[in-house]
Amino acid sequence: MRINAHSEILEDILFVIYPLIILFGLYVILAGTKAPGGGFQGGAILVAVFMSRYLVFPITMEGLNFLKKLDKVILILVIVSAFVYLITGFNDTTDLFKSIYNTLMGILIGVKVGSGLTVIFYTFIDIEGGDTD
Amino acid sequence: MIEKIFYVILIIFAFFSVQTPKLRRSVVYLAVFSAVSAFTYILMGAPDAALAEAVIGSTIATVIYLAALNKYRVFMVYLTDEKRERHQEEHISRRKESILLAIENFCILRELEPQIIYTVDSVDKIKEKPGWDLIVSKNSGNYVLHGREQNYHVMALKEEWEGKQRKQVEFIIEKEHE
Amino acid sequence: MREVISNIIIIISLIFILTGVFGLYRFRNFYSRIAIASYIDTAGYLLLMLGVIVRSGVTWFSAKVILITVIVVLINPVVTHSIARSAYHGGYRIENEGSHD
Amino acid sequence: MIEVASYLITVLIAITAIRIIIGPTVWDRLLGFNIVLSKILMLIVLFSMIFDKTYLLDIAITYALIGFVSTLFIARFLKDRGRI
Repeated sequence: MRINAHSEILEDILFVIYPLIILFGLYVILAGTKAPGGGFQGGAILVAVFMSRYLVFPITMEGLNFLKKLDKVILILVIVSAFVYLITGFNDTTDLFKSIYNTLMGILIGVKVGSGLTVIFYTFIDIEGGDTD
Repeated sequence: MIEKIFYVILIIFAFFSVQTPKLRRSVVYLAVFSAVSAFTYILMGAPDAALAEAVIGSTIATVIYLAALNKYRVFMVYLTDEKRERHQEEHISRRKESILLAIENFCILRELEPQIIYTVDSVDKIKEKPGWDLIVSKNSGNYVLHGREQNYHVMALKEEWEGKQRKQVEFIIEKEHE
Repeated sequence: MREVISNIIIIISLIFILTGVFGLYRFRNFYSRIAIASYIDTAGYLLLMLGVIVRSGVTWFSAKVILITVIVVLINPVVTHSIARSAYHGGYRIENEGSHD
Repeated sequence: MIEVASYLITVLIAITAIRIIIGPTVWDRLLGFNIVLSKILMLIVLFSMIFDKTYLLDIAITYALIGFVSTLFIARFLKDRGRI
């Protein structure tokens, strides 16, 4: 049914664009303390990589269950690390430690948002959206 | 001054995205709305919110709306006119064909998403294509509607219109040989 | 001196952009509309960025603007191609023989 | 000159919005959306020059890198008769 699913021009250009999107997403996550951005925005940019992958290969992704488990594990990690930061006396230490903690938190939130939105996207495409007839 | 122009554009797009009967138009309007609102966040001095709106609202939400529209079945209507060589643009925008308005009303009642395509190919050539639901061909004032028997929406349309005694409409239903 | 050159380049680019938007309403045919609008839009974009770079000089600002320009030059034609291809494969054939555009 | 350019581009966005609303087919609307996106990209660069804030260019890079995905998805949705 799907005649001419995509054009070759689109495929060639997207392979050039992929690394740029990944690099820019990592930049937004890591520079979140000084420039606009942070974990949430950077994770959402990384989802666009999977979306443009779907434009070229319209198939479901393998390892979706792994992403679901990763999502839950990192949610627990975020909560636990915040409690550890509050309960122990680390928040009285130097600014260097605080900036390291902020960067670590940004990376955790970025991975959590990226995996969660990817799972939502593929679930919508496969299960909810299928035209069965 | 610049902010006021953008506020007016935002209000207009919000109004039209709610008011339009076709959902695929509404998706495009909402994408424009998100893109413009992300710029107004910059003008208000909130670059963090602008970044989040540009990514989430303009890209991810649009794709998820489209995935939700997938559940809506699309009803393909081809309008062909063999006598006229080409379609004029004014002809499309003014919507002179009253039968198209009737078909759109029918589709909205039955929760279908009508997609109308103007073409100049002959009927047999359209039938070779894989996906069509209804072909309307105009023949000296009369309309001839081609449909398939296993498409129950077309059969419902036929039943509804034959009760009303529309004179200039004629149905040709193609039976499946299996 | 640099400001004068950049002002001239920006004025030329504004004329290009204005012509592109005017072409959206001038033509009565979708395929000529999409061709004219995207060509002139990309040309005006390049000239505007050139004017901004000349005004700013050799700074980090110029480097980032050059990066944005490279990305747009890569992506914009692909998007135009994709829209026109979608219209053609969707069965939208329309030509206007009446006017001499 | 840069202020004049930003005012003019703002007016042009409003004029393009009329084409999005009255456009006879849905592909015209998509073309208008693409043009509005590139105009907003120009405006962000100009405002970043006026206010002298370089970090606004990050948002411009986001528009340039991510904005095309939704246009491509809508185009494919219209071509494949309602499937993504």
